[in-house]
Amino acid sequence: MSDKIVSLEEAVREIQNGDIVFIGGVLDSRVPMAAIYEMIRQGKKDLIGLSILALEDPAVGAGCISAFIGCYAWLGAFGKAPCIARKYENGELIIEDLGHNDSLLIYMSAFGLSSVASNYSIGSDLLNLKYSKLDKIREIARNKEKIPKVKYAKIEDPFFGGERVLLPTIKPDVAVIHVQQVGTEGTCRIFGVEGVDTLAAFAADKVIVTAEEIVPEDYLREDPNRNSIPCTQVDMIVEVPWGAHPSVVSHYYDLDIEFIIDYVKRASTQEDFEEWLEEWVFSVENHEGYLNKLGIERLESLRAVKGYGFRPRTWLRR
Amino acid sequence: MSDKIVSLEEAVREIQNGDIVFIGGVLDSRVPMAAIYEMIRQGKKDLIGLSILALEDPAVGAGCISAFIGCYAWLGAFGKAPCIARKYENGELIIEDLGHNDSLLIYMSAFGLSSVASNYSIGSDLLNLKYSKLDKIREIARNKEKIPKVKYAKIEDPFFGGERVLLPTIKPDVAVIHVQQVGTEGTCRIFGVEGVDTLAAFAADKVIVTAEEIVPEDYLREDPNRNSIPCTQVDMIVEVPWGAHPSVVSHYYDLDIEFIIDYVKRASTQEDFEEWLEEWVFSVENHEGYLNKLGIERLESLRAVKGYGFRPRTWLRR
Amino acid sequence: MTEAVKAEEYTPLEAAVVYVARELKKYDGRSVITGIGLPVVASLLAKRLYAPKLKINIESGSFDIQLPEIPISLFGPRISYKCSAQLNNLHSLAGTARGDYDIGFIGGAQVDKYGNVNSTVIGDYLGGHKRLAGSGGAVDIGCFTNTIIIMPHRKERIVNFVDYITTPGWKCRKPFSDEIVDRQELGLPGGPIMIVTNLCIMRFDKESKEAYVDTIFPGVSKETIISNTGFDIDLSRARTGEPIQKIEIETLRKEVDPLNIYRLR
Amino acid sequence: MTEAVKAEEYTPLEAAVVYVARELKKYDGRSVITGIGLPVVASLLAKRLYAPKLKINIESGSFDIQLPEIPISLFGPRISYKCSAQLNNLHSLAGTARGDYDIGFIGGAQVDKYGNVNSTVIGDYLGGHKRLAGSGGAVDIGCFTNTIIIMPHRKERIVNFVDYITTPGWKCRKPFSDEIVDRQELGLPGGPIMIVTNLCIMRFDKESKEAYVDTIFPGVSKETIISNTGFDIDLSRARTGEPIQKIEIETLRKEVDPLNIYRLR
Repeated sequence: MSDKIVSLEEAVREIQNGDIVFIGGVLDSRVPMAAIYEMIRQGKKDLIGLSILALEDPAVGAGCISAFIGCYAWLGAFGKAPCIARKYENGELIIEDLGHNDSLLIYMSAFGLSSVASNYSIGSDLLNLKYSKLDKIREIARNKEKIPKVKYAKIEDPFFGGERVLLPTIKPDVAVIHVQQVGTEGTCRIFGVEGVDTLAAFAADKVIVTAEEIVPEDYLREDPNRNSIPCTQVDMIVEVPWGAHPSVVSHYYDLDIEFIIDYVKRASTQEDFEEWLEEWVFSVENHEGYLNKLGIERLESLRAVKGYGFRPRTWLRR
Repeated sequence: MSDKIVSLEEAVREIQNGDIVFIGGVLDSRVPMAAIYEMIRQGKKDLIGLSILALEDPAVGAGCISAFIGCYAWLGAFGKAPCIARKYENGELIIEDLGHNDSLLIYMSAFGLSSVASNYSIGSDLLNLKYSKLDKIREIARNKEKIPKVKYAKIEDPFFGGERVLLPTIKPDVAVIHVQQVGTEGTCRIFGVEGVDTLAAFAADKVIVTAEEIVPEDYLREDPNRNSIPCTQVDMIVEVPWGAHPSVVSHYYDLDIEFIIDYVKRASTQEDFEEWLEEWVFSVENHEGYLNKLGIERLESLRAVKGYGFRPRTWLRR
Repeated sequence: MTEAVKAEEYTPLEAAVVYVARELKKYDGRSVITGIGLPVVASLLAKRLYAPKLKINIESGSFDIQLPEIPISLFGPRISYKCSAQLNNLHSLAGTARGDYDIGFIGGAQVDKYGNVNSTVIGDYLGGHKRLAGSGGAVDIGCFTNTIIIMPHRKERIVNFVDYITTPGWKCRKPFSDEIVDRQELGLPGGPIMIVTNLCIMRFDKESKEAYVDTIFPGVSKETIISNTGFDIDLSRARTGEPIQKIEIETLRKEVDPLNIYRLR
Repeated sequence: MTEAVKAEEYTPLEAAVVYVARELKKYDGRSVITGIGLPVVASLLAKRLYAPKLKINIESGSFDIQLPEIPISLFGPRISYKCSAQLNNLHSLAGTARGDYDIGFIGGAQVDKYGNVNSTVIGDYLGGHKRLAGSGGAVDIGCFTNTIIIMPHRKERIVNFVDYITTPGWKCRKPFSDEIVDRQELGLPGGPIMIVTNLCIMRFDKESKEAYVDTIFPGVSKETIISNTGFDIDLSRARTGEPIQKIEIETLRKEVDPLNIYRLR
């Protein structure tokens, strides 16, 4: 077994205050929630989130994430993200707005690029530099030189004529990614929507992978074309079954809709949110405690049906 | 069955003289040779090749490809590419030299980018603009506006300081890609080395896929994460078993080493090459004729062994 | 089944979905890029009734999706299930700039008479404001694609000019400035072709680029539209929409969203 | 098996491969980026004898490759067989700029005393010249990585200054100019650490950045090196290499390349 395999606590200790953190998955899908809860337990501060901020909401409420560079900070079908909204309103969360393509193209640092030119966001106020908050975000960043001096720049296109928008890339200090399967050496296999986890794993300085299952490395290597992240990019591995609950994990389990609706309701004030946090994060001590609190019946009711990769809504539990 | 399925002849008719052509696979792996032979039969002219030029050598010798923007024009372990060398020496092949990363990053047009900034090739004469041949290549291009005005540009980095090299992207007019499996709607599955076929399929205006096998679309859709190119990007489909011979096709057949060695020998003068061409391209009429000429015994001796994806050299034919 | 249904027998949201689905008829065999919510419901309804070969794509890197049931998550397994290829988000969303999509959908908190959409902040970005969801893929879609904007018809949401241009419409922001310019001046392809609300369909005047009411949903009065619109809306070209058909409502309720996930009714 | 083999019992190429494999000992557990040919043979030999945890990567998008047998094609199935992940070529080759590789290999047609390598043209690019293979990944590797250059030892190939700098060494081209500058001035990390030929190993003087002979292969004379080198080579620090061991030659011949695919013998 590889020495990359560590406990969730050890892995999350690698994240430093002020880090630019890529959090894998997208919105409510394959979000590394167990790692996020552990960040809260460890009292991380001044983390800078990227691209999309959604089910990370409790990490914003607990004060771990205080800046965000990306395109969307909301809970999708579940509406307003209560802690994100509150912290932003209180000036405790800084947001730099991008479009979706640009919020993904920042990981083109993975391909050794320092900036990229396009026509993205032309016509939008996203390109209005007076709204930029990068200077404030740089203040809290641990590696200040990683935060670009300006949000965008205008260039004359020397190749095809006209004007283009130049977008800087960003190198996350750390990527925390939840996958369905990781090999003992670190090879990752993702099922369903990938987001940009592969690209971000190449872009980030350090990669922490939490996984539903650690599987024999050989098993994944039977079909290298099916794998998403090579072992050479992965620094730490943690096995965390149900580690993305309440988000959805394709082929493993479905969205815990009730849990999220309950969270949204209870997190609407900071006081109530802290009570929720006490109940679901601090008092359970660790991920196993969280799962026990959820209970096996609830978890099994979410389990994906083979052949579908999700649990059809009309399927009753046997 | 989808109306995308056409004959090899019809598909290759879509390629126009002066087109910028992405030819899939890499060097001696998964090269769409049947399509290349058909280009020769149809007497294409002034095509502009990209990235790597290797087993495409007969298309250079036959005068189909007369310009190349890329990093490598050679036959790998088989040494000098005879027609490429001769045509270049005679001034009938224009080469614009790039590094390998840059020769792949040109397809970042797939992500809507018009140029990308990096430190690639710094210190090399590749960045010495006096060697650039783009002006000559533009002369033969059908879509002249697709050939960048200059090879590279120097920019001050407004984001991180210092100087960077800006590389233009290119949009191929057409991509010709050989894959192992294509679904009836056009979904492609590649085994083994991918090259940058996925990226190039998104970058190109038109995509022609030749495949070892057309398979039920549903079969490939059982695992969309395993697929390489979505049907929405594919315009034409041709079933061409052994369609990349003599290159290697992972999981299907091995490199035909003897065939290539024989080719290299016989293509060393234009006269002998034309004899080879007569024998292997013109006189066989079509791909089936080519396969018959090779003979079933030779083909079967190349067939990949399941579990390996290639034919181990010590495995004798039963 | 070509049987009209009375306006009392369906909800305004159902009407909106049906009218959008009808609009998609002309895109049969072509590609749509859609987000979650009403657009996905309308696309599915269109695929059942009017555009069986419509290719539905999502910014999740999922191409030609099949949607075995109405999804709640834009990035969950119902999206990738039996899609053609599941690549990364950039692969699909960059298709906007490539020109891969024939039609796209935009939602948001505010739309103005020029079809600019705001999903970033309500109020003054540099002063007092309320934060919204953010662009998501809306700016990327709206910069390059012909779009259908879906918005609840309320005075504060159908406005004279948006507080912040997230997604450019016909009169939008010159890059790196405060100036408002014509979309064409920026060289952007595509643009908003209609706004669909729970009351009507608006289209844009070719000259003035301002929205006017094109189709009023059956049973809706002009006064309701006027009093719920934040600018002086042109109703001179308004006609009442073709009645909603029984098959449309039944397909929507029984096949497309049988569990009423999106609370259309 | 720690038994020395006489110089007559192996070929100069085999010696080169063995010395490179020994050099890789210090990279155990770390990552190498290699091309086809001698580097892959040396990497495999090193993995068998000196660096069992060496991670071998190839610009084919194949990570931690296993090489069930010596490959002829750099992009064939022997490369992807049981590798960790088979992604696209950019994923692996861009690792040079990311700093992912601890050591890389460069071949070519000419190397000069500053470790610049030419694999593009021999002669005057703008006048009479002979075309070579082109850079392939050599420029990408050489710009950012510590490199080992492998080259046959001949006067016209180990030269004073290359005709064209494909891969920058220690004194290379200032971008967009004809000027020669120190590598450090360009801010490039890495750089050539040794040149391995069929006669000797050269390293680079820390001050002058010029190549000097560090290790002469057993049985090779200084005169042979001098007469086969295209510049005035410094032999003052030369010592004879540790003898080749029986286990090295046997592992090479019996396990690494039993079919003598690369004609080392």
